[in-house]
Amino acid sequence: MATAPAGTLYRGREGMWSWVAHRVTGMLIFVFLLVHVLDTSLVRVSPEAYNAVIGAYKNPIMGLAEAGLVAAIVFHAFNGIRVILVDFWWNGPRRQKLMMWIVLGLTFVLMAGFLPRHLGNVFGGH
Amino acid sequence: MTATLSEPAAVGEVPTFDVTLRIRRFTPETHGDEAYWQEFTIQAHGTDRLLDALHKAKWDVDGSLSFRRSCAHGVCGSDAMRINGRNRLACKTLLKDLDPEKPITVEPIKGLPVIKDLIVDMEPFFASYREIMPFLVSESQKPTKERLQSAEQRERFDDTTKCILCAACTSSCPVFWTDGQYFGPAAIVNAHRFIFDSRDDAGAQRLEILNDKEGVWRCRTIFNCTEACPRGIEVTKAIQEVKRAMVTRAY
Amino acid sequence: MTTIDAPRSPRMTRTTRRTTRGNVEMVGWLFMRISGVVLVVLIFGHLFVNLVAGEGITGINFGFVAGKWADLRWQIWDLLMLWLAMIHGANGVRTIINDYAEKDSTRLVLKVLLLTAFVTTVVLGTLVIFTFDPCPAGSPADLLPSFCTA
Amino acid sequence: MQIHQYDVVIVGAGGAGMRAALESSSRVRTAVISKLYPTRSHTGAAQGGMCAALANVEEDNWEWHTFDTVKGGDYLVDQDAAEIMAKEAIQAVIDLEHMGLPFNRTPEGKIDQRRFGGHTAEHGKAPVRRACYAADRTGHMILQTLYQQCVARDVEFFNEFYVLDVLLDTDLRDGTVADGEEVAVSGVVAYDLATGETHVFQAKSVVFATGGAGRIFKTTSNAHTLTGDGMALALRAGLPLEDMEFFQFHPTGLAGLGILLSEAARGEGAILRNSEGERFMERYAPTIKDLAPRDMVARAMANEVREGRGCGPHKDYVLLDLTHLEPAHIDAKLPDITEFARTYLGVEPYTEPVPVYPTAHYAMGGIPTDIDARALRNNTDVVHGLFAAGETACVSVHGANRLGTNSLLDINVFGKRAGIAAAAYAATAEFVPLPESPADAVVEQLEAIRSRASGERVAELRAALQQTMDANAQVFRTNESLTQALADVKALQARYADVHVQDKSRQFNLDLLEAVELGFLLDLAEVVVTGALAREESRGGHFREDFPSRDDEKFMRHTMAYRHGDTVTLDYKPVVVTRYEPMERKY
Ligand SMILES: Cc1cc2nc3c(=O)[nH]c(=O)nc-3n(C[C@H](O)[C@H](O)[C@H](O)COP(=O)(O)OP(=O)(O)OC[C@H]3O[C@@H](n4cnc5c(N)ncnc54)[C@H](O)[C@@H]3O)c2cc1C
Ligand code: HEM
Ligand code: SF4
Ligand code: F3S
Ligand code: FES
Repeated sequence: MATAPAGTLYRGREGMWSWVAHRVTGMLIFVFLLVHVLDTSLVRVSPEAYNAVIGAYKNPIMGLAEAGLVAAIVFHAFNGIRVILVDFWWNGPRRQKLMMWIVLGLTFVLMAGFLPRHLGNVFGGH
Repeated sequence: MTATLSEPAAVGEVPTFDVTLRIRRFTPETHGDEAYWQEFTIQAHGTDRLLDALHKAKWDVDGSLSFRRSCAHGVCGSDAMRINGRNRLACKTLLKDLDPEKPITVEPIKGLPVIKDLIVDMEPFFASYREIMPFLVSESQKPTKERLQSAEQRERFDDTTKCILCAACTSSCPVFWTDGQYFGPAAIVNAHRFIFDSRDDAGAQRLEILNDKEGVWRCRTIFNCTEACPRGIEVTKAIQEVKRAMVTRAY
Repeated sequence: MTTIDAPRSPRMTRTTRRTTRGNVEMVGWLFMRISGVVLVVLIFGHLFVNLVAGEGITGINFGFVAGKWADLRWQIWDLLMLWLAMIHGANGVRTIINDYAEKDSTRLVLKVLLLTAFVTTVVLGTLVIFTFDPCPAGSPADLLPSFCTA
Repeated sequence: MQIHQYDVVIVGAGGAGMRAALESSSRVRTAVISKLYPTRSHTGAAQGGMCAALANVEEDNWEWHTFDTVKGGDYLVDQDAAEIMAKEAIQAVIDLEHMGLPFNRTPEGKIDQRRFGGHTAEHGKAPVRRACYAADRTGHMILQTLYQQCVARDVEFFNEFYVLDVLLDTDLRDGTVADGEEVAVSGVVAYDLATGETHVFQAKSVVFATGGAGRIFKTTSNAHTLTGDGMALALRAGLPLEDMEFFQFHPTGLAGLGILLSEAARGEGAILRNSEGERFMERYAPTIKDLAPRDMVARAMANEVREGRGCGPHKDYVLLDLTHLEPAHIDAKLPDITEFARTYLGVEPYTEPVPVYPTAHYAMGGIPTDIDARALRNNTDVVHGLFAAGETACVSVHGANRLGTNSLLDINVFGKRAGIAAAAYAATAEFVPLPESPADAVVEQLEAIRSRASGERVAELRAALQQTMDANAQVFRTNESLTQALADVKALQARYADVHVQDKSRQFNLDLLEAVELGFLLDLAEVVVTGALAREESRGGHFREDFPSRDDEKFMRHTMAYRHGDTVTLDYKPVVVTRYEPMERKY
């Protein structure tokens, strides 16, 4: 069935896309967490080793990635709360779309507060 | 019935326009094991539903085009299909609401085996339905008259009694697409209908069944089901209520 | 989630459905939610202290970490965060594997991988937090937290 | 070809079929064959209610109900049957409640009841609340509930199997078998849509519950699949059809579309108005006005339109006004039908009146049966083992015009009776041997159509049939119009001999089945028109402009139509009158 024409993408709405994003961010954070524990473990090796790796986090490219990761966590966290409200608050299912926009809004606001500070640190030199 | 295009449209006359349907076809007996797209351009009227257009394509152009349908007004659940990327009933979808300027994509619902064109094998769907004990179980002695039930008690499960088993919800659920093992929203909706019926005594058993690893816990609150349901059932809400009933029962 | 394959028949009919009545899935589901709520506090606190307060990311170095972990409360904080996040994440990934792995064998391989990663990471992380020595002998003093001078 | 053996085979999984199955399957080995998934049957479209003199909200009794049924049917009702139905109605509703049907409730928690056309207290004094209902989805709930019970009891279904022949041990087709001779059924032949294979079902009892035939008309509330298969198969096997000229035109179909807006709307207070805003039913039925029986309302509407008081650009419909009702009340009692108006006509019933016009709705006639649902092959003899119930049968409880809510009742009462009787017969009878090659006729018929390379198109013939039936055999009929209709039908039948299909495949060849169904429609249309031509009177749903009054002298009798060879011949059967002598029908 190799060349069968592809069907179209299902045109889901807020609920589906927020789920996709939740899943992707969750996966991303998990992978990062594995790495993060590993690098932090270097404190057991020697201060030099740890500082060397941490140094790597401080270069601009990693700084940007770091910002992305924080955004992912923030979104995942807020959307997680949304999912919990959908599950436990009686009116949650009816308000899910609104809540999805609130999640995006909060993520945006939080990142707007965080990014200048963080990027300032990353690019601002010492 | 000749075309009346040349005559000027009378006041209040329903406008006539051309639409193109882009239909995903699968006819293993004649075109091999691969699906293909076929386009039909037909004339439609302002009040026509997609089902009317499909009929025109079948009746006037290509009789081999196959799809299920019966009631033609959204009560029998035969004609759930994927229209412009979303699950809907062809008989409840007006062409004029679909932006007839662009071709309308029509595909079979997803996640169930396609047999021919828009016809899928519904058996797995009904199998899930049958498994949740979709019938009233009452251990109490039957009175000679009706059992009493207050209007409020009845209201508790009214929403989920509307289900017509069209599978629009289940086949819109990304979790169901993955392996087809998830019970799916329709089965849960029908369990809900009985779990919250004051006359029923088998709620605990149904909750037990849906506590399965393919049961309610696979729902990731994606809401495609709720969006797709042609009967306007708040499917995700029903699932949520079942989940909560399960948690409260366990603790 | 991208394009649609030709729909597959269900792998098995309902009569052969492997039922796991019992509350494993429900406990998992509840745990995701409870741990989620706790993690919001833990992670946001962690991010704030590490990336926002003080000098932000530029301030992170051995000395910073050692300074934190000298305090039992931060030790508990991070330990809890490690465990909860790892269980939460691993359970999440398990769901994802269940959803997309088509063959039982692939599923098994992926789950073994996941389990290995989970165990190593958790064990490693826990050991690090508990056996951590903020003032390793023989290290240059300027890399160490100030209280090591003693 | 595959051969199956069951004690009872039920053809059709609508309300009547599944009600029968519930009785039969608990007694003997039973199979249900249906061309649709059970829950797709058109019983699910029924909206308003199912009546029974429960007297939950107002004083009522089954005797009044019997009277209303007889009077509503313009005295063509067999009164013994009507009495049974009205009496057993109460248990039928209780049965459904016990099966779990979610009826609307009164404040005390009992089954709620509402008004419906033609149902009155004290023999016509005032409308009575007799219809038990579940919002405007009563049929949906009945169908779902019955299916649920079938699931609970593991009833065996053969879904998407089309029954295309009924097998008898005696050939009745030429009409030469004498009265009194024993004739028995041996089974049915079915076509499996999914594979294109034929299956023979040998059975001691066969129950036909294949529903209506509304698709002989263009404007109809009936599903595309309601093509009168059971009736046509009986006719082709040499059995008579009773009272086929009586077709009910429901007053309130969505104008131009035929989709039904339940009479429940008027039961809840909606009013019909013409272009002058007049509540015209006051002129036609001063006592019960908009709640007069359907034939009268439909005629009144058609008359308003004819006399130029229709609405809209073509002045071709009237308006159903719900705007004085509370939106909350509408939502609680009529949610679905108001949605139909919104979806299909873009009309908001809270604030705008809804365009409506009569739509072909219900076949009063059908396979003649006695009160135990046993099919008759003439005025007196039953065919052993053959039963019919539901819209496809004619007991006759509806006479010349069915009262609203009496059909859901009919399918439950006589479906149950059919199930019990079929099982009881099967428990004592032996299998009747099948004919030599039982499936040959069906296979030949299908292959002839499938293999024909070119010829007439199904859709074209069907459209022409429906066109002429709407134009010539609808609410108003005359000798002239009916003669025209008959000529058209005959011509179409001739063309049908040359019908062909484009789809040549085996799996899901719906093209082929539509061709077969068209054959059924043509046969039935011929019977309807022939009966209507001969009935030179106006009674119930049959209105002849050239004979505008009822003629009890000549026509107080049932039509029995046979098809021998290529011609339809008519015979008549007396009406069973027990208590109520015919009177003039006034409301
Ligand atoms: C829109 C609408 C609203 C209505 N509202 C009301 C109401 O409020 N109250 C009321 O009393 N009545 C109402 N009626 C009438 C009533 O619903 C029907 O008369 C009744 O439901 C018929 O039931 P049935 O079981 O005889 O047939 P159906 O429910 O039509 O079932 C027919 C069955 O036969 C099967 N079948 C047909 N042909 C074949 C074949 N060749 N082989 C195998 N299977 C076959 C079909 O698959 C189907 O399962 C309404 C009707 C309509 C159309
Ligand atoms: C910050 C607070 C967090 C909250 C509030 C939160 C909340 C949630 C919730 C409620 C779910 C369940 C979703 C569902 O059942 O539909 C979930 C899933 C998941 N979470 Fe988190 N989470 C958080 C942090 C994390 C972290 C740190 C990780 C990574 C280690 C992570 C990884 C995952 C994964 C992989 C899933 C599975 C996604 C899926 O199945 O689609 N989460 N999260
Ligand atoms: S819940 Fe809605 S979408 Fe799902 S099967 Fe029932 S009616 Fe169809
Ligand atoms: S789309 Fe699927 S995941 Fe749940 S909310 Fe609906 S069942
Ligand atoms: S044809 Fe019945 S739901 Fe569309």
